[in-house]
Amino acid sequence: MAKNKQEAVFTPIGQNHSKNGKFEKSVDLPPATRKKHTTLGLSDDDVVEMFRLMYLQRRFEERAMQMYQKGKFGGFLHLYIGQEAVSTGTVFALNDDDDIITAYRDHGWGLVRGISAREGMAELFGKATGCSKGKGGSMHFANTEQHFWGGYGIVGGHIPIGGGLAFANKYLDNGQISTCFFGDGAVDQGSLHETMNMAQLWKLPVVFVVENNGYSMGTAVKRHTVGEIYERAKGYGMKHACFNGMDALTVYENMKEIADEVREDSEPYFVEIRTYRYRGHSMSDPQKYRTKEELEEFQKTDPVERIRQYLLDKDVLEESDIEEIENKIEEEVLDAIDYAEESPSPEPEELYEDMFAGTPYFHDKK
Amino acid sequence: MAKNKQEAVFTPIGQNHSKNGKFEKSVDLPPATRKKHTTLGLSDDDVVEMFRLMYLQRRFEERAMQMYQKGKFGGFLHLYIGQEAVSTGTVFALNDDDDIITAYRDHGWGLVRGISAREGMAELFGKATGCSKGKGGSMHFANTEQHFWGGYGIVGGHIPIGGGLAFANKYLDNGQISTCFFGDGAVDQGSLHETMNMAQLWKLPVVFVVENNGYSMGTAVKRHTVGEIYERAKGYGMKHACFNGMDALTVYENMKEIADEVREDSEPYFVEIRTYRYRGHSMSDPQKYRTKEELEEFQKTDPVERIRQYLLDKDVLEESDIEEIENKIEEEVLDAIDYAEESPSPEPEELYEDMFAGTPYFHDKK
Amino acid sequence: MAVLQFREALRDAIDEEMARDEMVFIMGEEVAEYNGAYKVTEGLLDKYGFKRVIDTPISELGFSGIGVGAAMKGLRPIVEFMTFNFAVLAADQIINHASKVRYMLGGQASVPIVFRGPNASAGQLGATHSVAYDSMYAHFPGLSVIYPSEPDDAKGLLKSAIRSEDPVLFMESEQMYGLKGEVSEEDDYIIPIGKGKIKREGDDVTIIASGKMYHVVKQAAEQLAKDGVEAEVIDPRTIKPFDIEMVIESVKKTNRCVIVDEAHPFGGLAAEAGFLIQREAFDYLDAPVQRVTLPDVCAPFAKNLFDIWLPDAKQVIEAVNTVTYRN
Amino acid sequence: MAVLQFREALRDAIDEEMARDEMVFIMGEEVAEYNGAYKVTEGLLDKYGFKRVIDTPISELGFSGIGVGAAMKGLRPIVEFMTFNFAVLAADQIINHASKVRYMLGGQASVPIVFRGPNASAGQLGATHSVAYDSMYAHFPGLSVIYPSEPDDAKGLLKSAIRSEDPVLFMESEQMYGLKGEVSEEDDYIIPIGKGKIKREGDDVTIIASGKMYHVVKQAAEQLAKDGVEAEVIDPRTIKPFDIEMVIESVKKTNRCVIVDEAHPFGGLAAEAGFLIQREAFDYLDAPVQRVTLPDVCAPFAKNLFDIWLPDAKQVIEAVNTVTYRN
Ligand SMILES: Cc1ncc(C[n+]2csc(CCOP(=O)(O)OP(=O)(O)O)c2C)c(N)n1
Ligand SMILES: Cc1ncc(C[n+]2csc(CCOP(=O)(O)OP(=O)(O)O)c2C)c(N)n1
Ligand SMILES: [Mg+2]
Ligand SMILES: [Mg+2]
Repeated sequence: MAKNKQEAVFTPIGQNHSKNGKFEKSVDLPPATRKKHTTLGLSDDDVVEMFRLMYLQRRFEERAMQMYQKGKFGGFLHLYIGQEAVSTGTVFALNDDDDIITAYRDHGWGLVRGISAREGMAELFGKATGCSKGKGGSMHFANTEQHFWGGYGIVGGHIPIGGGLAFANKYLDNGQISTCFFGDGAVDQGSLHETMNMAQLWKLPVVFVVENNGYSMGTAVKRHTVGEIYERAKGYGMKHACFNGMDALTVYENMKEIADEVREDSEPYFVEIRTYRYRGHSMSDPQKYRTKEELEEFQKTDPVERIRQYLLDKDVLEESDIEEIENKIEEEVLDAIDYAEESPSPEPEELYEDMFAGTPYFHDKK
Repeated sequence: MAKNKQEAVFTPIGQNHSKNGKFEKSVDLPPATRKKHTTLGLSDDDVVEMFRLMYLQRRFEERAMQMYQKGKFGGFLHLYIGQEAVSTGTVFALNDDDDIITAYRDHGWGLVRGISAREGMAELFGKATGCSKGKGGSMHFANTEQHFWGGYGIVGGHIPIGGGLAFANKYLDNGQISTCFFGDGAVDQGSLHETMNMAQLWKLPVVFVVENNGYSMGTAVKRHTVGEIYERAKGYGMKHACFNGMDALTVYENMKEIADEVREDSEPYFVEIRTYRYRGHSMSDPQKYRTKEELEEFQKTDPVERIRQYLLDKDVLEESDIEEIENKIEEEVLDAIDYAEESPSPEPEELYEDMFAGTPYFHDKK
Repeated sequence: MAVLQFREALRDAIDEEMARDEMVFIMGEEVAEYNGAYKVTEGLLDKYGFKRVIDTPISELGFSGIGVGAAMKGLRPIVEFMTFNFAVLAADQIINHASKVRYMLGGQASVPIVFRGPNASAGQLGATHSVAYDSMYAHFPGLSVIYPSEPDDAKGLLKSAIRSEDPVLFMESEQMYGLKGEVSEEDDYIIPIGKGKIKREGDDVTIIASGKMYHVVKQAAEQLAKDGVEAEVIDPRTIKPFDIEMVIESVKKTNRCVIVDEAHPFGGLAAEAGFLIQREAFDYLDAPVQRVTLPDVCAPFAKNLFDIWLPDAKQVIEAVNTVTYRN
Repeated sequence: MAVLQFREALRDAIDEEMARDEMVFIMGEEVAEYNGAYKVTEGLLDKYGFKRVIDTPISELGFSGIGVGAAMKGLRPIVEFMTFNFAVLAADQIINHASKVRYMLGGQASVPIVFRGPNASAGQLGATHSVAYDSMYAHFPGLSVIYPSEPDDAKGLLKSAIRSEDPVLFMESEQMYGLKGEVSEEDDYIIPIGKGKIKREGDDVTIIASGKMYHVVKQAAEQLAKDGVEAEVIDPRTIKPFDIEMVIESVKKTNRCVIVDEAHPFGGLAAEAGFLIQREAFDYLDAPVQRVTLPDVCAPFAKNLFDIWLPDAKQVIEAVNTVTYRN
């Protein structure tokens, strides 16, 4: 082959294959906020609850991973570990009836929006007691009563739907806003462009949030999308922001301001939150596309560790209080596993349930 | 209904329905170039040929319209009238083996890239002698031998294909560039976003050109897309330009520079050419969405008239020379109509031809 | 009975449902200020205002998804496609989202949405503007597909579609918008989704056709009657749910069946109906079920080729001759 | 004969064709540096370099269209979809462009492109990752659709697909990538597109199945043999062109037929094949053609429901019992 000749290259070459010895991080973290929680309008109880929720997400997923490895359930399992500050900061910034929709990396979002560890674990196990009755599994956690519209498996597919939730909020004039979370990989889908144009043109109260965790599966951000992601907003004259997603208080501070503004003037916002995924894309990922150094560097900024330390530093809690919380969560998660194990599978008839809100119809059903 | 209450509005309200009496033009023309053709590197013969081509496009379509109204052929007929400076300036700026692809408003493009009036008219008439053998009709003129890859009917559908032509040129390292023309309406399709991202990321030698003619069917630009169209490039860090499309020399000047640059560094360009469509979207359009004033204002800048006047002003031709050219073209077009009328329809067997380059297969053909 | 154009019947259905339920709105390219590319929505903007009659950019995927999201929050969107040929760009929202959201969230959200617009060919519009998509969508669980042939059916069924709690694809025909027919003046006229209609009774052969093809069949049936062959013509009206009971009952009487379908042959409605008939009425069939469909070739532009391409009454008569062993 | 995994057979086919023809290249999500989501393209980047093994963003519509354009200029793209469920986003490029460009330009351009990737379900992946799309694409003129069941077929057919002058959809199965089988070591091993294969001979019933379903049928056939029923198993290998001649010949011998199809029932391959069989072999059929398909419901996540959802050997045996009147 003509490999000796100077060959055309299309996709930028990744870290591992590049001749350039320089170590390039997949994502640069902007600085975290320096403000205290009280300055941000959060009570001590609020930050304690933030910690609790973050630790819950972390332990829930660590245990889920174990259960998966033990063969307790199948399908995909995409872990949110490392990104918990995003979900946690966000739910504190939003009103409880503001809408949230996300992709398949959705366990954290479910847990912060009212899905119990039991319902979550049961869903992973495919049990009738799961939040989605075992119909959806890991990728389709949802709690629509609490305005969490679910996890979706088609990359970019839920972006217009997030726009549609905002459309409905404007139509109904109900004071709610919609927030639509997706990965850096989803930025490349045409659905984003179409929805951003309409959102801006129609003044929809929606926040598009890219959780830029450095990678789309095995592809570093710079290898799949051009420029800085938040700058994509410029072409639409859309307001935009980019901030640190490894610190719950930073996420809270920024999302609160943005949510208030969007609610006030019903104009969309485009947000890039920089974060990092600690685990592989899903359970079967050998992760050769990134260096150990990079992973370790981001683990130093671990969001759960950070808020834990914050609580101690600011004398909100003592080590023993924290341990107590952690133990309780550990119990909650272990209990959830028992619950999931003991829960019944859906009855065979349930195969045909939940397809239709109106009269069900199944072609050629015997 | 709650029409008295202050109601949500989604799409911006158009000229005709707005309470605001102010007359807003659908598209603002940047100034034309002041340079002489010789300064631009064009010979006298070149500008004469430009005029000839522009007049040919104009008369071809005016006559086609008559034939359509007489019922000589059916289907859609989207006229390029008013936009001829774009096609004409462009083909002079490109090398003859650079690729061109466009949407369904394609007659002008065909005529400047080697489709004869006869082959064009015969295609409209659905005759076997048409440029696409009567298989495509008005929307699918093509002359792939001369690197005109055709007209396409799915809005935005040919944009990735234009990117693919550029991909092939880079792959083949053949020094050719690809130019992809589409309407302002197509800017809203996700395919554009996906292709722009890949073109920039992969450094494809492609020029994306929006022929902003003020309207997407009955919808003024400002009602269907946000901001200034050329600014869409900013989100991708793509080079961009915006210029007057009612003057062939301006189009030539700009497109030449851009084409040279793209050929040189194999990086894409995003171009907005501002122009105006004189006729309805297709033949059945009542055109209530625009004012007569607007149309008249743009007719004052008529590109065919302008280059005609230019030839006289610069003493390149005399009135009598011009008349001679016009008469010849008139004859050419009338001859094309006779040719189209007299040409045979495709043979019935031809229904099954041109589907496959390899072994044909038709399921359940009797 | 009032005599209405097809487009008027559709408009009345939309108008009545919009008047009845403030959650109903309509969006699509050129539906508002232009009054609809084919004038189905004419006058609705004036009546219901800019909030409920919405012009969209050419972003089929995006606005379909906005419709799905709005439906999940309780609105009742009617999403108009300028034709279903363009809806291919929105297929992900229809197939992967509208039809699946409810199931994969364990019933936690509904998607009461109508996707509507012209289907199939409309004369010489070439390969990319001429495909019938009713069979394709009928393949997917969770979607109802309606393709009516007459104004009365159109009105009653569109009203049902708008009231449906689940996604419905409602297909029309550019060429039929001007077609006139008697439409019930009954208050709140509703036709249940999934019921076919025997539009002509006969004992000699059952012919099935919906949408534009129904009119081809009607013509063929008249011709056949002159030759002494009495066809029973069934218009299923809804492609899915498909009224197989009505069809089987008729075939048990006539013992012969021809299906006329505007789709390409492979896996179209004709294949499905034919398969079911042979399975359910095997012992009643005096001849194999025949079909008349488009050929397996793209739509050509040239008039003469297009006329060969589109199924016509002659082909229907030939197929009837085959099942009745008359040739 | 070498014993290869399915993925190895595919890789060999791609490798050989890339070595043979510099115009062949492969693009898709994670095909290059990651070595393929399912490792089909493992090692190809090292061998052919960044020019010919190309990672794409998640832009199915965009990169499919880039493939189409590149093919028109004479390259031979292999476009990998991570699964055909995601290709729904690219449907416009496949249906409205790849299959139609040549025709509407009057033969002025060809589109020698292969779209490939896993099709249908792969265990508990839920509603949006489990649909079989072979029948859907087979509906459209101009597209060949291949869905092989064994490594040998996969190799010979993929090589043919890459050499085809026209668009081909080549479908695989995540769950079969590790499946081992004997693969011809013939130099330049080519299997012509459109020829089925009788994979088991028998006189009592014809069973048709491709892809993953072939293995379900194989199991059923072994079971049936123990009960004295000898099934003739036909793997059409290519869904379109469909080898109806082979099927009809077999049915004329066995007089009974069951079609097993991983698609939903409405208008799937089973409907099409069943329709053709009743039409072409009416007088030979001792029982109506039966089919085993997915039910008309989305794929559930829960393991027990999923197992009910996916066709299994038991259902095949029951269908055979029905056509042989054994129950
Ligand atoms: C349309 C579509 N294409 C491809 C995939 C396969 N896929 C699933 S996740 C993924 C990567 C997405 O990365 P990103 O958006 O950054 O989200 P993250 O996993 O980092 O949270 C890919 C390629 C899919 N599910 N849907
Ligand atoms: C995907 C798709 N959606 C809708 C249409 C119908 N349609 C044809 S042209 C057109 C307007 C396009 O306007 P623009 O892109 O500005 O091009 P222009 O007609 O001004 O040249 C529309 C809506 C189509 N052909 N394809
Ligand atoms: Mg990511
Ligand atoms: Mg325009």
